[in-house]
Amino acid sequence: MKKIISLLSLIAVIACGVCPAFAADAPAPKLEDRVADLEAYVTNGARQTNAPTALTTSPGPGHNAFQMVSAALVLFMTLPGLALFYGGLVRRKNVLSVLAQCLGITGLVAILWWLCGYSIAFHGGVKPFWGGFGWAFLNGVDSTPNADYGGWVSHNVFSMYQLMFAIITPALIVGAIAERMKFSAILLFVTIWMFVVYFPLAHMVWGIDGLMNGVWNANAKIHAIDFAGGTVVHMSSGWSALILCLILGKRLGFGREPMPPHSMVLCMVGTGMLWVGWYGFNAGSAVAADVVAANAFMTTTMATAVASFTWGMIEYVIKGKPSILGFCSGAVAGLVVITPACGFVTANGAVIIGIIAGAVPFIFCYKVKNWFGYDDALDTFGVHAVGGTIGALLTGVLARKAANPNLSTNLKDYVTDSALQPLVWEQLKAIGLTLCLAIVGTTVIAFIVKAVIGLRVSEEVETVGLDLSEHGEEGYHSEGAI
Amino acid sequence: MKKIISLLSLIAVIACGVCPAFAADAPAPKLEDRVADLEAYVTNGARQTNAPTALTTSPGPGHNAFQMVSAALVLFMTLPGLALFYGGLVRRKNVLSVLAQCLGITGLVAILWWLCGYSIAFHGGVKPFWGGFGWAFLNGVDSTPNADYGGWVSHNVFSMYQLMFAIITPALIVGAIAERMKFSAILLFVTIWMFVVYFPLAHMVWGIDGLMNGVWNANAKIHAIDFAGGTVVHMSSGWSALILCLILGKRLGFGREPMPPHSMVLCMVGTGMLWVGWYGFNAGSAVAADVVAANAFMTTTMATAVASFTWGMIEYVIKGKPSILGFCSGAVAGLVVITPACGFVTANGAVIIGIIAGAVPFIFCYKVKNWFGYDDALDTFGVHAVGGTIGALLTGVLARKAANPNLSTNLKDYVTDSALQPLVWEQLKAIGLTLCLAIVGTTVIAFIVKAVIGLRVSEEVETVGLDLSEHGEEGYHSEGAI
Amino acid sequence: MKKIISLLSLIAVIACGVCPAFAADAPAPKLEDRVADLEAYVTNGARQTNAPTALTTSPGPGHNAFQMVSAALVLFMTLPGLALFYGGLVRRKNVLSVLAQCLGITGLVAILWWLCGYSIAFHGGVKPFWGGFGWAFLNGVDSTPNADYGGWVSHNVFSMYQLMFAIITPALIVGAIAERMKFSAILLFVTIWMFVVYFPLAHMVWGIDGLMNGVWNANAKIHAIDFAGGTVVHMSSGWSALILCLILGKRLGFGREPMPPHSMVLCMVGTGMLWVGWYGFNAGSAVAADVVAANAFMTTTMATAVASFTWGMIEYVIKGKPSILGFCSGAVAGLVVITPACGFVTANGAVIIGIIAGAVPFIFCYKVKNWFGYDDALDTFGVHAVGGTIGALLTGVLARKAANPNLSTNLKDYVTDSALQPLVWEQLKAIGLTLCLAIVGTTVIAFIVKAVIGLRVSEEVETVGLDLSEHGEEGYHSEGAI
Amino acid sequence: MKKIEAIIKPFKLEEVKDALSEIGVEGMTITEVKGFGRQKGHTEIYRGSEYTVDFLPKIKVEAVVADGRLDAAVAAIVKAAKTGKIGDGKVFVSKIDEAVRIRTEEKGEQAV
Amino acid sequence: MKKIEAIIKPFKLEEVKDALSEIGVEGMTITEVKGFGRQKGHTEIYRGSEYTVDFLPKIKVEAVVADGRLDAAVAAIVKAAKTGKIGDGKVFVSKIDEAVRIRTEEKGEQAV
Amino acid sequence: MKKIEAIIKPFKLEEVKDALSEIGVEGMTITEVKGFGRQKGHTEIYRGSEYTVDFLPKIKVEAVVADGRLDAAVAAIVKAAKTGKIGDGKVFVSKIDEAVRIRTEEKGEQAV
Ligand SMILES: Nc1ncnc2c1ncn2[C@@H]1O[C@H](COP(=O)(O)OP(=O)(O)O)[C@@H](O)[C@H]1O
Ligand SMILES: Nc1ncnc2c1ncn2[C@@H]1O[C@H](COP(=O)(O)OP(=O)(O)O)[C@@H](O)[C@H]1O
Ligand SMILES: Nc1ncnc2c1ncn2[C@@H]1O[C@H](COP(=O)(O)OP(=O)(O)O)[C@@H](O)[C@H]1O
Repeated sequence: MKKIISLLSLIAVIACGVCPAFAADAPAPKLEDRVADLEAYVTNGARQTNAPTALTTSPGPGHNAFQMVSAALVLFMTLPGLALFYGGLVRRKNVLSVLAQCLGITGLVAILWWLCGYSIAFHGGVKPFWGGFGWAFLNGVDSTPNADYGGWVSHNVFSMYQLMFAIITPALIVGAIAERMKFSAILLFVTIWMFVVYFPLAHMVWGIDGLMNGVWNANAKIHAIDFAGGTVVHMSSGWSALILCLILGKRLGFGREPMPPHSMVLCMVGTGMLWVGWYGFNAGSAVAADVVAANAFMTTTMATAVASFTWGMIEYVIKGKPSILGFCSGAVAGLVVITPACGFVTANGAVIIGIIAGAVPFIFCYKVKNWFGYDDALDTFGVHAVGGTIGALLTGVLARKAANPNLSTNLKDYVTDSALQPLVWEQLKAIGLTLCLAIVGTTVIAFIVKAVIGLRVSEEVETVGLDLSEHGEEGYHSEGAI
Repeated sequence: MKKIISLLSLIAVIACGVCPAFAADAPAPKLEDRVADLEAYVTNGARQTNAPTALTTSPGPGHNAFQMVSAALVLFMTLPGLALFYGGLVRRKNVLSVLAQCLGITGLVAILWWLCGYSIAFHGGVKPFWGGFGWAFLNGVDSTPNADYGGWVSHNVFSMYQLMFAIITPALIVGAIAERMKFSAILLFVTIWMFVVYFPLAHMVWGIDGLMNGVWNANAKIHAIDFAGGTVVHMSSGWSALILCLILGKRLGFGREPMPPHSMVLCMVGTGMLWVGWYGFNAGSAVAADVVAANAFMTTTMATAVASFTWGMIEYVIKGKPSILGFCSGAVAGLVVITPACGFVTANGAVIIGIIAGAVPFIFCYKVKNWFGYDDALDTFGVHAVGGTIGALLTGVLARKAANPNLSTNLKDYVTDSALQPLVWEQLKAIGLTLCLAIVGTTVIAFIVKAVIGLRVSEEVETVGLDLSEHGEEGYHSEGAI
Repeated sequence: MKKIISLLSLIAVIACGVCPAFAADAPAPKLEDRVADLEAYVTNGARQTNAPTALTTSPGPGHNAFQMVSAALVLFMTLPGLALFYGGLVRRKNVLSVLAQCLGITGLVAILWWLCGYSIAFHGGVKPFWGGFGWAFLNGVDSTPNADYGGWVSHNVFSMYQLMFAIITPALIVGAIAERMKFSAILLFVTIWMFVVYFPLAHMVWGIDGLMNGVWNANAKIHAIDFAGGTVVHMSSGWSALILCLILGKRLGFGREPMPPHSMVLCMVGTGMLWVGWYGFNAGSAVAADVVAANAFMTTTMATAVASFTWGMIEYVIKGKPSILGFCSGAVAGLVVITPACGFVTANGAVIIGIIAGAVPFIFCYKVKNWFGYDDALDTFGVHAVGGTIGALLTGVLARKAANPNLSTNLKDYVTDSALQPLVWEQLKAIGLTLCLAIVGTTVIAFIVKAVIGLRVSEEVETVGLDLSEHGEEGYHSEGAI
Repeated sequence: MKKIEAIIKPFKLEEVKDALSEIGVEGMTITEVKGFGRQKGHTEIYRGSEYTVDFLPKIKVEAVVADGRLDAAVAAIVKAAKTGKIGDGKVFVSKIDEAVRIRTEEKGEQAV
Repeated sequence: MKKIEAIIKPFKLEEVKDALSEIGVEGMTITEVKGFGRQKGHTEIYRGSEYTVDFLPKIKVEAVVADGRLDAAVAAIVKAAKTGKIGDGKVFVSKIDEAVRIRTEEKGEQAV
Repeated sequence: MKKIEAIIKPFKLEEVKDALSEIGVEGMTITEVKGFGRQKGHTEIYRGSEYTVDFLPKIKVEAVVADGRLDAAVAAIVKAAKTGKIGDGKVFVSKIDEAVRIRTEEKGEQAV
């Protein structure tokens, strides 16, 4: 890595029309070098290494601004986006429990992140699947950019940006186990799960020396790519959700009693917020407001819109009635599937992804779920696991050099711009590994939690509703006592 | 991250034929030129043309970041902003239909945009009212800026930004025909309407060689100005809405049965989101985070706040009760009226616009509508058509060189900083042309759709509510089956 | 687009008298100077003063973009954030009144701001507690940056950003007097309050020559610091709220009738929006996307998450049921307490603040309020006054040079990086002064308003609900007339 | 006195109310109810999980009237509420032993 | 047994409930209803389209009591619900032939 | 004819409905009500201000049946609604003098 950097910056400097004899220790930086750094900021390139300039330790305003806004947008996805999307889909008596789970997870994960989560996930130089404790308590994580993750974005901003990912991932699991899992059990489960599944996976995929970081780690064992978290976020949460809901069992009266969403309006509001926030999630993953982010913005928009429309139209044809939930599910599915691909595919690739994203998860939510009869309450598996898996695969198929210059370096032999390029095989390896980690990890953790404090609320609590029993509040009150 | 982009962008430059002068052996650009390009980025100016530099094909981070965020904000206006604003105003049994219409239009228009919509609207060099198919399937629309529309913003970002405008415009029409129009009819109507009215109009007003693009097209037939879409977005949708609701006819029981908004709370939430998102709409229309955007931000804020307060106070005086709907309507009216003007007027101009925006649409919604008795369900005409028209006119009256340097070039003879400057007359021409196009276009399309699949749902469907009949869902469910 | 701006800005430079040295025939600025200005932009530093360059009067895109987005985010905190947070906590019959109060205050304050509010608060050179009328009607407040408040942010953007603060502050007061105060009385009270309390306080704390502006004003009488408004926003509103609710008296049936929140869902949605918007409030207060903003972003995130979790867990331990309102209140408390500190403390400092923020306001809302029995309907005092006061104090204790370079200039003798550094004492002075101003000011104004038009609605109005009686609307309608 | 309980279609409420007022019935109490009967409900499908809503929204109108007024009132309701379509609803009549107007404590027929 | 149906103003519910409990009526059922009577409703205007709400929110309290308790219960309700202002509501009494407590299948007076 | 009013636990509605349909009761009207009785409510605390909800959500099922059907119907309801836990609810029976089907103006037993 390091030698690549120096090499590249050397070339860059030369290319920039500056052919200086490398002055060992010049007192003041030469104008050429100062201009080179300024240009590096604009193009999100590497700084020159001849002499330190005013920019050497400074973040770049445009990129820093974009990253902070992106981080805020990703938080917006969880609070209140996801909370509403899920909250609207449960029954009235359980709406608050979903909100509480999202809020509780947010606080919990933030604390773990500060303790050592960020360090385990992103600190380099320890193991390809474990970052160690070098940045525990966010020590040394200040406003100076860390070139490994964003040459022009403050390191602390990057860490907060990644925290938002760490928050929404376990929050997604909530969808599968809604309306019946103990609040305490969720907190305990998530705590262990973050250490066993999320932090290691994040390190493998995004850590600078990560096992599966194909783009930046030349020595990666698996040369896979995942732009914004198809494996780390959606597959991990989705597959874990399936396992957990199987171990947890069905909701009382599942299949017998009707369990309609108590507010499709909230659900749709949440969808809109998810979509908007997802731009921070996808484009923001470029860690710069550069050409890559721009491409991710376009592909995210196209894939999502197409998937939403596709799902709706399939319903129109099959049921004669395009449902709001259909349009919303399609949009979310589109966002999920494009997530790993957004920074690597073209607009047309995005449209293809959109069509597939609107069709395949549809089948899982409408048919597969009923065949097998598992109670994936809010379709976390059907949308996130299935979507994330397809996405990881399609990324392998549709990644193109034209869409992202970074595919022409470490991966030039894997991305050959053809449907069956070697990258596909690498992606399959990554999918397999992620799948195993999520499934095995969750199974073990779930049984541990079950043994220690139990997973499920009592029948009575479930009948009365989690809001009153677990949180002592009701979602809605009309006038007076009644 | 992306450490090697600077190098790559150079390679790109070398590779691409755009600059044969800069062959592999071409001399490196002079420092002066490199600095000039850097300055051009900061001031959102034009790049120097002596020699290509690292910045020649690069977007500028600050501007690019602002544009991506602005695009997300404009999407936020529709999903969930407008959906809630309208959804709250309809009856409970129709709330989902409004959401479905917004979602359906979003998907549909995005696909049309990708097909050829963007190309027709913005590709230059074909006709002053039709951009042709040069950019069909977004071919050639990549992350490199297109100087015609934003010298420092990625072209694909600009196209997605404009897509959000193309989405919200037909969505605005929904307000006038709510609670009674067939979902299928809406989709068909919008499809045709985009080609007949929106794409051509957008090209005429914003296309680099557009018929009415007074600011940038020196050869424009009509030297009109429209900063963020008073004619293209609000007049076109508003007037089309009026025609469509006339052809469609009134809702069953209109005038007899009460049809109160089912949730003023949702309506207000939508208003807040519209306001916030509108900053992306107005300031973002500068296609740069520059002095023009800054001015637009200020004028948008002042006009909206003043209009909201004015409308509320008028009600206070007249009815003795300032209503939430009043404050909300005033805010939206203010946003609509300032839209074409925001980049061209001063703070004081904005205040004047705010007062007028709070008063005139008020009269239309409270009095005119009742005189004529048309059923503009959610006042799309009263607010958007009326507001857009006033706005276009006031822009002519209040545009000042001091507010925007770009008024001192092609338009220097039209903007004389006086109330009756020649620009007013040009604006009237633009208003007339827009009006005709919208009215004639909509009339024809409406009758075609009526003939092909019919416009209106059956009486029974209308009585039961569109949610159940057209989408098979209900907006809200309480516990159990009941 | 804007091809000619660079040219124009140069013309502007030539035109403007600020630089006589640079006459029409002056030599072009030296390359060194041009590069220095470019570097100053990236590092948010001061421009060189040898010779005017293209950047001399230009805002910096990255910083300007960040400021505009931040301003929009702060507006989002009020509309709809705070409106929902408060609106959800009141009874169904009063929800609209809260929304109307937020909307009304927004319009009113914006107009005052334009008239002379901004000038009184931020114009320098008059008095340490009063800015005078130099910028009345926003005259002279254009897109050129004002170095006193943001060297690279357009002055008009800064003024709009600050307007959003001026809007939310009085809106916070609404929480304490909800469900019983006359709409007219609120408008009148706020009008006077802005002139007596807010504008002067803002000037004292943030005005370039402000009495308590320790960071930037070397001659400040009180060398206190308040990054984003612990004293100006939260203490002033919180303490005023307490006084006002005492003078106003309790709600009818307070203590007897149950007054549960009518929608905890809305309350939580509002909380999420507040949190997201608060990044604009805190990080945005750096008036640049620089290292300080980055640090503020991190501390805000940590403190809020920790406080939310702490409050929830305290409830878990004490009541056995962590409530949604608990998590939400904790988050808001965390945001309030970190507000004055965010730009001055480290990540670990933020965590400490988070724990205290989750515990102390909890005690005030659960115990103190009941002991004294005042009817602080939605806990504006318990959260904002208490939180703001603790925050101001903790800022003194935890401010560290490492966190913010600006603490090493005017304040180097006050910030000694120890818990009992001299700064603490300065903070106490600032707290005392703010407290007096808020309490005395509010008392006087309240009695004036009471005498002139009366503060409180009639018993009947209160029983029926403010929505119908004061605004003639109902929050929610089900089908038909019933 | 007699109590009339009418289960009607929601959108007929206004007409029924007017009809009753016309014949001088000044008071009534309305309740939102759900009805189950011959008129069949509908099916909703949410992401594949389908279920039927058998209960349709109806309005229950209760009016206590003096015996003399009974027939006129019933006739008025039936006339106003009728669409001829299935699901129009029912009118039930039962006996009321006593009525009190809380405000005045008047009893019997003058209370209603 | 007798059934007491009282239509009262919503904010009087707590008091009525307490009054009944005091005299030993342990059970009752409450319904949110809308009332139409002498007390007139209000007008709402939404962007010019004005309409009147004739129906005011009321609470219906139903309690089935043993004949012996009837008068005491009615008196208690009237006392508690009274404000003297128009719209206080009504109390209606009718006969109940049979009552069953589902849990125990007890019948008659011991069921209530 | 007789009117059966049953106050049941909400989640028992489906079963009660089916039970009645089985024995041929084709029509019924459902109301969301709140109940007060032996089964005690719960307490909610919002930021320290605590209050008790005495009223529990219940469902009221009203069915008018021919005298002959009465006992079967009551038995069916009791059987279906019973959990044995406190709060199961009550069944009340009263007399209906007349019934009219609005659609057809049929009167008496064939109307129900
Ligand atoms: N036996 C009954 N007891 C109580 N309510 C009934 C009874 N039969 C019908 N209803 C009410 O009348 C409504 C209409 O009855 P239904 O059989 O659907 O149509 P119709 O009135 O035309 O026969 C039902 O939805 C229900 O609310
Ligand atoms: N004849 C009636 N039958 C049923 N309910 C009635 C009748 N008359 C009045 N009510 C109910 O009593 C409420 C109060 O009656 P109203 O005439 O408004 O005042 P008052 O009870 O003081 O005469 C009404 O809103 C309505 O709900
Ligand atoms: N006397 C009564 N009159 C009307 N409704 C009653 C009466 N007693 C009980 N109820 C209703 O029956 C419900 C159940 O009664 P409760 O005493 O709680 O349990 P149980 O039915 O097991 O005795 C109550 O919530 C209330 O709605």
